[in-house]
Amino acid sequence: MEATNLALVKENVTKCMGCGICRGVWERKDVAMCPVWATGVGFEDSSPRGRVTVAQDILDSHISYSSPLADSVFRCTDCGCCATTCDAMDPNTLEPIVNVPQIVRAMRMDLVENSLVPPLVRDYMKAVHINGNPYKQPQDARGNWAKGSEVPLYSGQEYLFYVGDVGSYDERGQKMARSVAKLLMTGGVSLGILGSEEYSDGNDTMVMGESGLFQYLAEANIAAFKKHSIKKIISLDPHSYNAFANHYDQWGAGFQIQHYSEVLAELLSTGRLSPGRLGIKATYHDPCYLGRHNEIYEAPRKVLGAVPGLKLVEMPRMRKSAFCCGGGGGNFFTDLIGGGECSPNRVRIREALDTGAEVVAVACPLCAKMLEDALKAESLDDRIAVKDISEILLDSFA
Amino acid sequence: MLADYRDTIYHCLKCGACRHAYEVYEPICPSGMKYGFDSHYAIGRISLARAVLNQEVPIDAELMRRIYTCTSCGACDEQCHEAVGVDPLQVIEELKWEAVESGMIPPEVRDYLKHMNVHGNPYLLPQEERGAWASVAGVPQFDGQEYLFYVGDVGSYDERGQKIAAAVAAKLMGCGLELGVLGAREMSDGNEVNRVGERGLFEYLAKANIEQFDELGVTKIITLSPHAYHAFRNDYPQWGGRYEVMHYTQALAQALEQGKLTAGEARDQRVAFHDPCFLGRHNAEYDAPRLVLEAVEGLELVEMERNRNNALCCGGGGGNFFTDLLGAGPLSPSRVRVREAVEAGAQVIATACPKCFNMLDEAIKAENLEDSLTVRDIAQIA
Amino acid sequence: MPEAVPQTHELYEEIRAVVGAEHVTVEEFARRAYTRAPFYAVGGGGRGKIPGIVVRPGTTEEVAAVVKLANRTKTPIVPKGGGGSVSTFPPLYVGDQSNILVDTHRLNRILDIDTTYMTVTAQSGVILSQLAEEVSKHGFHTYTVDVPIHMDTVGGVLSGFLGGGEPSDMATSGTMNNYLLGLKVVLPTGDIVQTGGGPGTNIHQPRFLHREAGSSDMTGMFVGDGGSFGIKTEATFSIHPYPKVFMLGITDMGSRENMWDAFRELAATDPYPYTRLLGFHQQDGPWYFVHVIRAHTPEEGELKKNILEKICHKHGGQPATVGREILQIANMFSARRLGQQALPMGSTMTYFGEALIPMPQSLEYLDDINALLDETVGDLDIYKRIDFVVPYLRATTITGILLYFGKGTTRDEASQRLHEKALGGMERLFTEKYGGWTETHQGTSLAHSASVWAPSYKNFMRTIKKALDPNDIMMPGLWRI
Amino acid sequence: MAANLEEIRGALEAIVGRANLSGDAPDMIPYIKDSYSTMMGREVPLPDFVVMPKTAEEVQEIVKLANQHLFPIYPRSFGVNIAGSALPYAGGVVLDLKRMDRIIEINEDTMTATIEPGVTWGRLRKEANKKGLDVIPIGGPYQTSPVGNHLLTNITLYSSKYHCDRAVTLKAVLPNGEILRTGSWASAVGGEVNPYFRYAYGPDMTGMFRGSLGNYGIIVEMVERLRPVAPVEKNVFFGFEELAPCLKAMQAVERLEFSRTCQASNSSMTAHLILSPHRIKDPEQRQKLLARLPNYQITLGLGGTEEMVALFERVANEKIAEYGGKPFCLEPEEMAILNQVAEGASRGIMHMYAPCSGFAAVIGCLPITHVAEINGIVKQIVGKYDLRDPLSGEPLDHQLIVLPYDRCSTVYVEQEILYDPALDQAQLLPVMQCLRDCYAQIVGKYGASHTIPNKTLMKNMLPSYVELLTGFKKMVDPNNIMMPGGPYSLD
Repeated sequence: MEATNLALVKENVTKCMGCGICRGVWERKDVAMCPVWATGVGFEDSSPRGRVTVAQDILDSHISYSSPLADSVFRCTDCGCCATTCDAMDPNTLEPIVNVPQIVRAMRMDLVENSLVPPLVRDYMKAVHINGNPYKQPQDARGNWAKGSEVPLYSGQEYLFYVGDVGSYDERGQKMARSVAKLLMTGGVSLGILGSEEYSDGNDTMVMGESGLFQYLAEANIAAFKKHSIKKIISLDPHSYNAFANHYDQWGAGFQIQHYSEVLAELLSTGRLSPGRLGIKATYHDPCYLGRHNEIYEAPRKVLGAVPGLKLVEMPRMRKSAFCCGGGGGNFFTDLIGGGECSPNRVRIREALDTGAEVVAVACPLCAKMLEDALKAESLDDRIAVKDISEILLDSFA
Repeated sequence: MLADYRDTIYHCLKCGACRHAYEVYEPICPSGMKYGFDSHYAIGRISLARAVLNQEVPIDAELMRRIYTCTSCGACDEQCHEAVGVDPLQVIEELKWEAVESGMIPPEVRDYLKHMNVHGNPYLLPQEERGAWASVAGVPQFDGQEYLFYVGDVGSYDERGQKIAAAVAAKLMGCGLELGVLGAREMSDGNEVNRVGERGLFEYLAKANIEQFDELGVTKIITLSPHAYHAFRNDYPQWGGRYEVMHYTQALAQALEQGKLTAGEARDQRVAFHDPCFLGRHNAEYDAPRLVLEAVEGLELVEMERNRNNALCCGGGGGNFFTDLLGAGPLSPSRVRVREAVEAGAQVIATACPKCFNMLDEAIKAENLEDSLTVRDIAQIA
Repeated sequence: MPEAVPQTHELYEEIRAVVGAEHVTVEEFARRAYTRAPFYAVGGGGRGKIPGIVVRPGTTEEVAAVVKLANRTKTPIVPKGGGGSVSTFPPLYVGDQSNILVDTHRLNRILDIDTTYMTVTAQSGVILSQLAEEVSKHGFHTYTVDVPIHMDTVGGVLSGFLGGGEPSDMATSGTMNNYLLGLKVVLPTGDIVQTGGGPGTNIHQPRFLHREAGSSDMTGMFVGDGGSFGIKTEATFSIHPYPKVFMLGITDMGSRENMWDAFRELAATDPYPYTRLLGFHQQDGPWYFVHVIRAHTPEEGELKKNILEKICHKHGGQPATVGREILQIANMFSARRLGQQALPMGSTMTYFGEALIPMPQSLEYLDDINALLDETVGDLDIYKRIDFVVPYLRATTITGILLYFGKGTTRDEASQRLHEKALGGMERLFTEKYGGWTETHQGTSLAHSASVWAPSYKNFMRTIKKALDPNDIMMPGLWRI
Repeated sequence: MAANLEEIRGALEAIVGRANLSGDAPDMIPYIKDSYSTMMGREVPLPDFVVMPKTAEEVQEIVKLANQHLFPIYPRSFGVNIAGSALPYAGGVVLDLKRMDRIIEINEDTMTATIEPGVTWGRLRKEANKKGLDVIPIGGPYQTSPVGNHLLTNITLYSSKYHCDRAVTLKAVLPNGEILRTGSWASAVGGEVNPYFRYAYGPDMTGMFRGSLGNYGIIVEMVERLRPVAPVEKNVFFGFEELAPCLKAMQAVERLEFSRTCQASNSSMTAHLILSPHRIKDPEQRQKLLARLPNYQITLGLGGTEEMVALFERVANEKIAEYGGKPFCLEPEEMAILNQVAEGASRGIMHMYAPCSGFAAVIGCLPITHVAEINGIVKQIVGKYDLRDPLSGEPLDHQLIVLPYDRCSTVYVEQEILYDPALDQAQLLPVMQCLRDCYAQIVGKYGASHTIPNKTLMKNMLPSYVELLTGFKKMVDPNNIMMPGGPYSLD
């Protein structure tokens, strides 16, 4: 069985010392923790170190890709915590040198190429391939969320507001898209959406190893952007942000990308938005694709910090050490990790509760959905609420 | 009666404090050290006394053999008295008395007592020879002098004892002390007889001595032996024998204080003083002999680890000098003692008791230490 | 070449019935993942044995049930904790391909923290840093091993490390065994035993406050046993009021003689002015001291610091001006993480000859292992070697060389050479000269220790093992008895 | 055994020499009674022999012989036998080890002593002091043996500061006659040069022997950890009117982890510690002293540089004051005795048994939170039986001493009910009943444990643990030759 993609990252595999720190640090102060390991699903093979061991065994031809192995490999949320905790460091940069997410992506690519993806992943790919979105909703319905709002279709405005699959089709996402759009416009940002011309950003197809589909989507998006001469994009979803900022360039993207939290922060700092008073205690949950993958930690906090009366309390695991909600790496759609008391979102919501916050603020529609689900599972609805930072800001105006 | 000591017996905690000297933390019981079994320590002897008291075992010669190896040195009392407040020696001696009463004593003890009864001394020598050493040494017979120099059995008959007696007498006279000996008239002081439990004979001897002393007008006594000193000082008064009693080291110390003793020279000798039990522990006289020794020019007084109230007995007390129930061997107290002296760096081990002298002198030979250590009586050094 | 391994296990169905399907696997890739340990190649040759089945029991009773099943078929059992062992993991050597690997990952609850009696009771799969964190929330600390605190489990460390592991304050605290109050153990027969506390405490109060209060200390028997006397499922430790003051310092001691004079004086100082002390140097560089002072009040800390500095100064010590590299080395020994000292690309780190040596012989030993290193693997590409000496209480030191192979030495090469040449030399040093044993860690140390056992000790261990484990299923062959 | 008694005698004689063996009743009687057996009225048979080996090899030979002829062995180290732990309950051979009294090594570098069982704390302390070191006694009198003490328990009056691995490694003759060396001593050859680490070679086998009372073998050598003597060592004393705050203060101070030693006692105990047996018998002296003593007392041992000790003292003063305690001082002579007691292994400790020497000790290792309560219970029970102080005839005020273990998480509590041991069995009945009552109420309710395995107390232990203890016993001693038959046996 071919392991071509894995072979390309062989050096990465062999650099691993096998110390196991990548699994996470229980001491919740400096480093994050692998959500899969914390959940306890799977065995050692489902921990970052185990994944490297498995990769090594594949490279050494001790084992071959298989369906059960695929289940294990696709259980990774690509949250990147392991890459920040890794103890094998470059002596010059003091940066970790073993990048497990990269190894996992390579294995997923191999699994895709060998047609060994789990059914749930296959379903996802198929849906995106056929419908352009994982919700199997018509492409025409993509802009439906904006109906009834004043959000215009893109027509030469300064910014494209890119919403993505979840913002477009998921109820929770749509709500968030509307509040973000409303705020941006209140702040005087000139923006438009592509509506039915928007295509899936492909981020999750990429992290799930479907590079062909990703390329197809990326090129489709780029073509659409170019068609409308779009130069600046504000993304709702950190996943989209990640794809645009880090991967689209190879196909000649050439546009500027911002996450909406950055824009909001700017609007607030320049006085173009003046929030009202809101006497609440809130904690902020860093989305992995905004935080660890793209190091945007400050902007969302600035937004929250700008609300008078709002007290921001931090969870022990935050910023670089933030604990993934469990929705990354395609798991939002495939749910290979599953529920249960130790599922990452439930662990995370309990952690938020421990801070004494009434609101856990998010900046990602996937996180919002994951944490809200956890809220229900934990029956904590009356003790803590999950809100997007834009929703909080809007609350302050009311 | 042993029953009188029931409280003491029952108050023994079996803690074993009687075996080691406090603060020195070395073995202190001469018989226990030699035999090892608890039966040869106070701790075991109390157990035996208790068993006897409760009629669990009979008093017999075998049992008494464990009791008679006791040298009456008082070390167990010294330890136990301070630690838990029991005085085991009383019980041990009470047992000895009971044994004598019932005739259940080891043959060695029986022989000793027989000799004392028949000959008046354990050497089986005629009474007339008792003063022989004195005429050779030119010591006058007692005839109203200020002091009676009482010599006792060992000083009178034992070869080494006689030498010591002569030296002591000479030294005392050299200090200008007027003294005389009883010579052939002298009778045993009875201390050892008492220690082995023959209280009847002791009483007889004591009374006889008192009668003679009184008849001769003795008021002040200097004794050669600490054993006699102990008997005169502590036991004789009960029969009306009250005298001013001194051990000769006390007399010498007094003379030293009065400037009458001119101490001799010792050619850079390191000397360790071995405290005799009946001078030291039983009568608390630790300083007089040391004062005398320290006055000797060129003499360096060193102390053995076990000294003063923690001194190790030479093994000659409690009748053992004569019965030798303790026996020989590397762990016999006298041999342990001379080794200790060598360890202390002494070239001379100084004694103030003819029994100790004998015991230690023999031990030096047994240990082949003649080249490094000699025994000398204080009177021979000062 | 791919190794032929069985794809099923005769106890699969039964174990599944005990723990549930999601907690047992016979998948080869999953089983293989358990053969990995840090620096795995260096300690003793490859990844070794692959377990036949992996099970993650959730309760002591489940563990017991699995053990009973194993007894029926006489199937070897290998318990495993966090897998942070730095000198290879014993299962690499023991049992056969039917091995049941018991992964304690799910036994990860802290059951009780009691600040009155100052105890914490945790399941054996709890990670030490988790334990430390939870206890610190109550203003207390535990004496847990420091390296690698984030990977190792309570059970793994107690089983695999001699003395149950060395806390960061080992210089003054001794090993974790000193703070262990009781254990719940599933014996090799499947019986469950609770040790510690002795009479009364076991029944009348759920606390295990005295190990020897009732009789012999049966707890210690399971400490450092490599898991071969049973599977620990719960442990109770004493916890300590957190000393508020923490001071770290580095001193440049110059020559080795200076360092050693100060080291000896420091070890003999009462009370200890430090809780951790480390002497180290690199090649021809000066000797450094890294120390940690802990105290309950700032004044106490200052006094201790003064005493420590005075002694160092007396022997020529100067406050160190240290670069990043020295800090990194210093961190290596105090780091709560394993490899945080920045490995050059492709290099491999290992300890060479790390051993417990009576304090007087420590430097002599250092010379001996340096010579051994020169002689056995000295011609390999060695990027860096660092001599170190750490006191354990006042009697012994942990002395050794921290060794980094450069790019020119592959792991396999390093492994092979260490295994073939250096280990023998080490064994000789210990049997003939130093006593004690190499390594305090599990893995190679346990696997090799029986080779220097006195025959009667071997007999004794064999007797205990036989009685406790009549079917020889628990870590069979670990000690080669 | 009777059948081949002469054969055994011959064999034993061949091992230890004629002088070190006795089968005579007068030599064996002292070994069958101690305070415990006397009070409990338990008859212990005479052994067949008392044997005093000198070397480990001799011990081995004797043990092998015992297996061959199946006779029991009762070893005793230095034989300070108070609580019936070494009596020959089933006859056989008493092994008196006091001839094995070598201090084999005092190592200044490793700060350890290698000793034989016949070495006493007192002697070890003396030799250690010569090298600037000191012992860390367990709390027994000076004439007890470290080896024997470790066989009993590991509980100490010393605080956490010194509780690490005090018995480092040991050499034991197993019940099969083989020599076992533990810890780093277990190495075949190299162990001889490095017996200084307890945990080398896997399981902690040193610990197995501690508290085993000889059930698992006979310790013939042991490496005992010593401590360096600090530049300044000082004891400070604090008085309290009430017990509860006294214990609270003790716990608070111990949690600061600086005291070298620590103990609490009531005035009745303190008076006994201070006054020699004779002086305490004098009612006037005793009353006078009691009047000057606080009701309860804490003694803290401090050590370090001058500045450190001053700091510790200041902090201790502040902490103690929070609980209403005050420093106190007595006459210099009296303080000298208390100071010695605080250092452990002193003669003052013997005073606490005197002068009645009959003491029914209610001993327990339990959480400090229970101490005040059980003290009240003992007081009440003593009152119920109308026990009298044997010295004064007044109602008995039992003696209390509390020694913290590891920062007071638990404490060792000893409560002495004094009685006159010369009383006959009938007169002793109330004392016995009182003691039984105390145990019934305290052990049952508070989980207080004795410090030694006792058949009665083992009933309170988890069956699985008892099984492990006894199973281990069967494993190492299949013929049950070590210590059978008594309250402490594991058969």
